[in-house]
Amino acid sequence: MIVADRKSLNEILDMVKSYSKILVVGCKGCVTVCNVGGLKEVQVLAASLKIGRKKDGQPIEVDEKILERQCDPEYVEQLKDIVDNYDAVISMACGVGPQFLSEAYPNQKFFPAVNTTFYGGAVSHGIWEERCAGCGTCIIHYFDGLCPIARCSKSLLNGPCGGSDKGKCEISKEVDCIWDKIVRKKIAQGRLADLLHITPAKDWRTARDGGPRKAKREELIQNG
Amino acid sequence: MSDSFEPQIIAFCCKYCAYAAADLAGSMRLSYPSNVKITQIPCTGRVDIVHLLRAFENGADGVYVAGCMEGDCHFVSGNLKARKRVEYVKKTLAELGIEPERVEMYNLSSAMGPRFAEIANEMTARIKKLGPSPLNTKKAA
Amino acid sequence: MANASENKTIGSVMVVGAGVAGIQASLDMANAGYYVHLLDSSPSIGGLMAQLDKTFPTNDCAMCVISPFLVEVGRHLNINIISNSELETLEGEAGAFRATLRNNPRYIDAEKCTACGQCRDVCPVTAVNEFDCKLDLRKATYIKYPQAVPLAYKIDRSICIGCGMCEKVCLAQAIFYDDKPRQTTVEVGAVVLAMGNDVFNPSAFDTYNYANHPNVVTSLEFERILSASGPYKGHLMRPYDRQIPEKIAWMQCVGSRDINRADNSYCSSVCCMYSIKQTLIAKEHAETPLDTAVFYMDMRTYGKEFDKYYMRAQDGGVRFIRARVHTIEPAADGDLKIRYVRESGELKEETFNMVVLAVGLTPSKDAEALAKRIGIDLNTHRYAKTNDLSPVSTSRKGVYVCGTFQGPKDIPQSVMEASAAAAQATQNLSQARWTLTRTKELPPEKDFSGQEPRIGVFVCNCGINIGGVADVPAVREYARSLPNVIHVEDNLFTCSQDTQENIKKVIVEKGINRVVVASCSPRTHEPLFQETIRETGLNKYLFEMANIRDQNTWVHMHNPERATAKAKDLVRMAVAKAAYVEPLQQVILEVKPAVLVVGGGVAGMEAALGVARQGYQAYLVERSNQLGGVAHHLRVTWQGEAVAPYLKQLIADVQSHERVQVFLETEVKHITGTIGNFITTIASENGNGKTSILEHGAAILATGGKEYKPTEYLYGKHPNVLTHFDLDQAITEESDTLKNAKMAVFIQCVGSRTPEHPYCSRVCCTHSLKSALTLKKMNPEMKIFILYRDIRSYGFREDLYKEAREKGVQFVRYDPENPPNLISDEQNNLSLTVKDHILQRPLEIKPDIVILAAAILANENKKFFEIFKVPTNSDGFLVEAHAKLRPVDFGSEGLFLAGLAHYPKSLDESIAQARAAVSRTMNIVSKKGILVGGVVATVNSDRCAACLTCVRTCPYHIPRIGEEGYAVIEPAECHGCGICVSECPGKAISLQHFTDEQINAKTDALFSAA
Amino acid sequence: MSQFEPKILAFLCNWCSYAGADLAGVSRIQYPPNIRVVRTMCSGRVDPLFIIQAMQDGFDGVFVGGCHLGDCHYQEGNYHTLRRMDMLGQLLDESGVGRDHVHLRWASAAEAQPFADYVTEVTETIRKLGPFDKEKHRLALASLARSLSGSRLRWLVGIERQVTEKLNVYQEKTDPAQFKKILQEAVQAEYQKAMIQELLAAGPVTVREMSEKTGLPIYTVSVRLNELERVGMADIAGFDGRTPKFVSPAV
Repeated sequence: MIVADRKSLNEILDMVKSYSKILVVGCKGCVTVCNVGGLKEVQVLAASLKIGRKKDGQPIEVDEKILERQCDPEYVEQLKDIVDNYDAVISMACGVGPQFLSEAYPNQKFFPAVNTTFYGGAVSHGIWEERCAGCGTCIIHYFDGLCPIARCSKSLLNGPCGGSDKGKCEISKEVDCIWDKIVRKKIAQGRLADLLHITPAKDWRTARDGGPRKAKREELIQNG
Repeated sequence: MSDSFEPQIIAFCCKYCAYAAADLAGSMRLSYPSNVKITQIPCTGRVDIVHLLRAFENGADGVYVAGCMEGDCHFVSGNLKARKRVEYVKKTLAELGIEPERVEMYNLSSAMGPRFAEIANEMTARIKKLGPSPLNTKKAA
Repeated sequence: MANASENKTIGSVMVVGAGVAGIQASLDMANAGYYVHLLDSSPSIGGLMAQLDKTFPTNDCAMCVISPFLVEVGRHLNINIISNSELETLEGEAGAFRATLRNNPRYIDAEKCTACGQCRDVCPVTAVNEFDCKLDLRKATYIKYPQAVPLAYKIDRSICIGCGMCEKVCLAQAIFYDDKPRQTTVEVGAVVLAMGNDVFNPSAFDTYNYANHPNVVTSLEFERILSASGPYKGHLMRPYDRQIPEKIAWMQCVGSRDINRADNSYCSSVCCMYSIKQTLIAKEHAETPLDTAVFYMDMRTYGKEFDKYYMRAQDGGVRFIRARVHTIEPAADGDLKIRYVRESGELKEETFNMVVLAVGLTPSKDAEALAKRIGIDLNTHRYAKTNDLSPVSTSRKGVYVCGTFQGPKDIPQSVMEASAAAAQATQNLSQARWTLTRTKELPPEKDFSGQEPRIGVFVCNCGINIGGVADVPAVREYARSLPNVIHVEDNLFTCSQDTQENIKKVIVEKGINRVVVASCSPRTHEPLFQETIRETGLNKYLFEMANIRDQNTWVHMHNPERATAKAKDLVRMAVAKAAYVEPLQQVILEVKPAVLVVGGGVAGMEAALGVARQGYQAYLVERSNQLGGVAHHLRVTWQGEAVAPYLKQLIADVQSHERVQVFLETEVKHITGTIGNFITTIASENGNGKTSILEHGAAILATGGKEYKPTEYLYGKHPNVLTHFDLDQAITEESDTLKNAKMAVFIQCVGSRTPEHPYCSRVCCTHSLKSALTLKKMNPEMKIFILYRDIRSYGFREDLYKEAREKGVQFVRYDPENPPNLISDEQNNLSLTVKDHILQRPLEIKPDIVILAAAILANENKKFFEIFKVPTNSDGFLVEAHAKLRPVDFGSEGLFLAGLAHYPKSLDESIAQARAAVSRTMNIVSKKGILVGGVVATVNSDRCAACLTCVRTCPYHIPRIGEEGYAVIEPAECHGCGICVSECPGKAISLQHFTDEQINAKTDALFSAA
Repeated sequence: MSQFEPKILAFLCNWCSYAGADLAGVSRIQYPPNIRVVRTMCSGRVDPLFIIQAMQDGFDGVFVGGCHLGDCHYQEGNYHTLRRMDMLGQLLDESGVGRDHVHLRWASAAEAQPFADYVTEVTETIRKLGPFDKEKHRLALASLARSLSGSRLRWLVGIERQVTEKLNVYQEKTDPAQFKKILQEAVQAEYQKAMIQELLAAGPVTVREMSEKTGLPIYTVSVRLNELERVGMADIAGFDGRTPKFVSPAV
C-alpha cells in the first residue's frame, strides 16, 4: 500500500490561514490502513485546526468527510453538492487524492495534509517499511524476493557496496543492508553462485525517469 | 489574570481503578478542589485522542486521564494505550502553542483514595498556575 | 430429618465463611444452578484479603481485584448473604442437611442503611479498629471498610453505651435497638466450610517486644501501613513517631515452624512471599532510600513466578539473612537492636528503625468448637482434616472444605480449592440443580424507537449527605431547565424502597424513556436503579447517574456553593449523555452441554469424570496410548496414600462412565467457536487418521508435565544415580541396590532454580523428605544426606522435615555457585564433595546411591497451545487469567486449565485444580443459554478498512477479519474495554453505551454552561 | 508581705444559692470579698466553657452554687451540673491546671451561713494555690475550651444519667463503671487531641515538636494525631528529611 505521513499542524494551518470555512476529506484506502488519513485522523485534524485557530482568536469552521477512495472519479463526485460551501478543502489522501479533487473541481482550492512517502507495509503495528520503488520493471526474482532498487540506499544491482557493516547500511545503523540479506539468503539456500551472474544496468525508462506514466488495460477500456 | 480564576478540568477515569479511587476519596471525606469533573469510562483504553481534543476545543483548561496502575489494567493494556494517546495530545498542543502540561495521564489503584485527591489538587494547582486556556482568553477578548 | 429419610435432594448449599474462598465457592455454585446461603460471622464479607495492600507476585492492588467479586456476590440473585451469623448445628445428611444458625443482632437495618456515616461521626465510644490492626480506632457504630459488602453499618454492642445518638442523626431510620439474636434454620444439600483462619498474635514472643514497642509491628499491620487507604494513607512511616524508616527488618517464621513460643510446628506457606512483597512495596513507597533485611531460615518461594520475584528482590538490594533472631531490644529514639549469628558463626548486631514480624497463620479460635458442633475431624494442627486423594472432603459426607480452614495456603490455592469444593458439594445434587434458584420475572421491554428523549431526573438528598452540603432544590430546578427533561424531583433517599416504587410510578405516568439519578456512585447503585427502571419495561441501559455524593458533597463539604455548582455540572453532563443512550439488547446463545478435556493424566481424568458426574458429557482426548500420565511413576502421596490403586480405580471409572468418551492416541487439530459453543476437530494419530468433530461448551486443558532428565551428576552414566521417579520404582520393586545401600544422598534442585529453569519445582523437597523417611524405615542404619538450597516443605509438609531431622537425616546446604561434585572411580564407587556451610569446609562422602530431585517441566505443546490461542510463560507453563483470583481460567472465555501444565504441583493440588476446573465449566454448560451483548464493541462494516488495527491491539485477541473482508468481533467474547474502538483509524468500531457521541455529549455539556 | 487576694467568679443559681447569698447579706454574715457573682437561672445553665473562659480572662478560680440535689427548681438541672463539673474536674486534672481551681457547692435559699462558709473555704483553697498564671496555661486553656466545644464530651455527660440510672436505648441500664471508664477515656482523648489541634493550627509541626510542647509521650502524640487524620482534622504538610510535618487542613 501507499504509506504517508501527516504534515505538521503548523504547515497545514499556514496553508489555510486565510480561510474561515474548510472541509477535511479523508480516504478509506491506503491512508486509513496506515493510520494517517482515515476518518479518525480527519477528526483529529479537524479538532486540532479548530483549537489552533481558536487559540489565535480566529475561529474556523471545519467539516469532516470521508470518501471510499479519492483516486476514482465516481467517489470524488460525491463531493459535488457540498464542495462549493467551503473556502478550501484539505485532502488527507495520498498525493493522488488532492489532484483528482483539483481536476474534478477546478474552482475549488485543495491542500494536501499528508506527505506521501513510499510503497510498503506494516512490519508490525505502527511501523511501516518501504518495499517497492515503483520502478516499472520488477526484478526481485533475481534476488530471492528482496528488492535492491527500493531497499538498497544506492539501488545497486551488483552489491553490496563497501559500506555494508555487520548487516547494516552505511547511511544509518537503523537501515538493514539489503545486500547482506540477499547474500545470506542465497547462502542459506545454497545458491550463492547465482550472484556470479552480473545483473546488467537497469533500464530506467519504465520508472519516473521516463516521464509521467500511464497504465492501460485495453480489454477494460470502454470505448464509448 | 485575576486570582479568582477557577479552571474547568475534565478527568476521564476508568471504572475499575481511578473512578473507584475517587469514590474512596469520598468515603474518606478527603477534600479536593471542585474544579475536577469526572467522566466514567470502562477503561482508559476507551479514551480517544478525539475525546481529549474535543475537550480542549470546548474550552477545557485542563484534561486528564486516570487509569489503573501500569501492569494492573483490568483490561491488560488499556492504560498503556491511553498513556500514548495522552502523549500524542501533548505533542499536538505543543505544536499549536498551547502548554502540553494541560493534559496528563495518571495511574492509581482503587485503594488510593488519598492519591486521587492529591492528583486533583496537583492538576488544579498546575492549571491555576498556567492560567485559563488560551482558547478562552481569546474568546473573552 | 424427615427429608433426609425420604432421600430428597435439596438444591441449595451453604457456604460458611465469606473470605475469598467462600466467595469463589458461592459464585461458582450460584452460577451453576444452586441457591447459596453465604454465612459469615463478621458484618461484611471479604475476609483477610480485603485487608491486604498488594498481592504477590503480581503486586496487584488487593482491593482492586477483590471488590468486583464482592459486588457480584452482593448483587447475586441466588446468593443470600447472611452476615453477622454463626453456624450452630448441622443435622441430617448429605443431600439434605438442616443447619441451625445464630443471627447476631446488627442493630442497624442493612437494607435501609445508606452507609452515609453520620452515626459513626457522632458516636462517642471508640474501640480498636480491627481492620487496621489496632493502628487505628473505630467507633461503636462502624463499617469494616469503605468498600464493604453489605455496605451497611453495625453497632458493636459490646462497647455501645446505648446513648441513642446514632438514632437521632440517622435520617434513613435504619437504627433499631430492639434487634435481638435470632435462631434460624436453613435446609441445604451440602455445606462448604471456608471459615479461614486467624493471624498469629505475637504478644507471647516477649523477647520480640511486640506488645510494648510500637515500632515492632506484625506483617498485617505493615500491610495496613502500606495501604493507601490505611492509617497513614500509604506513606511509609513507623508508628512510634511517624518517621520514615531508613532500615526495616523482617523476622520470618513468627508463629510458624515453632513449638517453643507458638504451638504451630507447620510452615504458614505464605510469609516468605508476602515479606518479599512488602520489602519491594516498601522500597517503592519510601521517599528516601530504604534498607530492608529479611531474617529467615529457608526462603520458601515455591509457587508460580515466585522465585523470579525473589530474585527481583535480591537484585533490588533486599538483604536476605539466614538467621533466626532471638531478641529484639529497644534502642534509643524508637529504634530496635537485633543480634544475630551468621552462618559462619560470626555474631552481628544491627539497629533498625522498625521491625516487621512475619506472623504465621493460626487455626481460628472457634475452629475446634465448630468442628465439634458439626461433627468434622480436625488434624493434629487443628485444621480440617482431609486426604490427598480427596483434597476438599471433610470426614463428614456432604461437608466440604476449602481455603485456610484446611491449612495455611495462599490465595490462588484457596480459590482453586473453593471451586473444587463447589464441584464436590454439588456433584450429588445435580438432580436438584435449578430447583431452588430464583429468576426475576420482568415485563417485556417497551419500544421507544423513534421517540424523542423524555428524561426524568431524580436528585437525591441522601439524608443530609448531599442535601446538607449542596442546595438540592436548586440542583433539581436547574435540571428542569435542561433539554429533554420532562420531570424532576428530589428525594430524601432515592435508593429507598418507597422512592423506587415512586420512580416506577412516575416513569409510567409521564412516559419517561430515559432516567437520570443524581446521587451516589454508579459502582454501588447503578444496578439497583437499572433493575427498577427495567421493572417498568425500560431497557436498563436507558439510565445514567450523576455522582454528586462520593465525588462531590463528600469531598467539597466545606464549600457548599461550589458543591452546588459542581452538582449542576454533573447533572447537566448526565442528562446530555442520557439523551444519547440507546437500549442494548442482550441475546441468549444456546450452550452445548459438553466439555472437552485435553490430557489423560490424573488432572484430565479427574476433570472428565467430574464433568460426567455433574451430569454432562465429557470428551477426554489423550495423545498417548494410555491414561494415567506421570502418576504411573508415583508411589505414594506426600501423606503416604498409595497412588497405584487410586489410579487404577480412576482409570476404570473414566473408562466405564457412560458420559465420558475417551479418545486415545488422538490430537486436537482445530477449534472454532466461542464460550458455550465450541467446535473442535480431533484426529486419531494411530495411523488411521480418523477425524471427529466435537461440539462442546467449554474446554479444560490438562496437558501435563514431565520429570526433567538430568544431564548432571552422572545421571544415565552410573546405575546408582536415580531420579525421584526411578527411586519410587526401586522402592516399589524393593530393589537390592536400595536394600544394600549404606549411604544415600539426595541432591535437591537438579534442573530447578537454574538459569535454564529459573523456577522452583515445588514438590521435590517434600518428595525427598518422604523418600528419605521411607529409606530410613527400610533400613534405619542407612545414612542419609539431603543436599539442599532451601527446604521448601510448605504447610504441614513441614512435619516431614521435622520427622526426617528427628530420624537422623542430615541436611547440608549448598550454594549454586559451589554445587556438590559427584564422581565415580574405576570401581564404580561414587564419591561426593560439598562445602558444608556450618563447618565452613568441604565434606566428602561416599554414597551408595544418589537421588536427584529432578525438576518438573511442562510438556511441550507449542503447536497445540497455538490452536487454542492460550499463552505460556517463559518456563513453558500455561498462563491463567489472573494469578490470584482466576487460577483455573484462561483469559479466553470458556477455556480452563489444570494440573502440571499450569505449574508443578503435588497430586492433591492437581486433583483439586481439576475439580476446580469442573466447577468453572459448570458455570457455562449447566446454563440453558448465555447472555451475550451489552457493553461490547460492534463493527460498522461499511466503514471498516480491514486494516488489522483492532486485531493487533485487542489485549484478548478477539477481533478477526472475517471472510466478508471486514472486522468481526464476537459479542460473546468481547470484554468491553474499548481499546480497539479508540484505535480504529476508520472509526468503524463503537463501544455500546460508551460511543463517541455519548462521551462527547458529556464533554460538550460540561463546557456549554453559560 | 501582703496576702494574695484571688479573684473568683461565682455562678449562683437564682432560686437557691443566689437567694442564700442575699440572705447572708441581709443577715450581715461576713465572708471574704473575693467573689464576683453572675446570677444564672439554674446551675444547669453553667456551661463548663464559661468556667474556662473565666480563667482565660484572668480569674484565679470559679465557684458554682446550686440547689441541693432533689431541690432543683427545674427538677434535674443540678444533676447535670454535678456531672458536668465532675467531667470538668477530670479535664482540669488531665490538663495540669488542677480541679482545685473550680468548686461546686449546694446552698439553699435558707443556708446563709453555709454559703458564707463555702465562700470562705473556696477562697482560702484558691488563695493557697497562688495566682493563676493564665499565660503559662495558655495551651491548656485553649485545649480545654476546644475539647469542651466538641460534641463528644457534652453528649456523654448529658446522657450519663439517662443510661446509667434510667434506661438506655436497649431498655437496660449501662453499667456505671463501664460508663465512667468510657468517659475517662473520652476526657483524655479529647483533651490530648485538642492540644494537638491547637499546635496543628499554628503548624506545620513535627510529632517530636508536639510531644515537647504538650508534654505527651511521642507515641501518644502519634496515636492521637492519627485519630485526627482519620477524620480530616490533620494532614501531612511535607517532609523535613525523614520527618513529616503536620498541619490542620485548610478549610
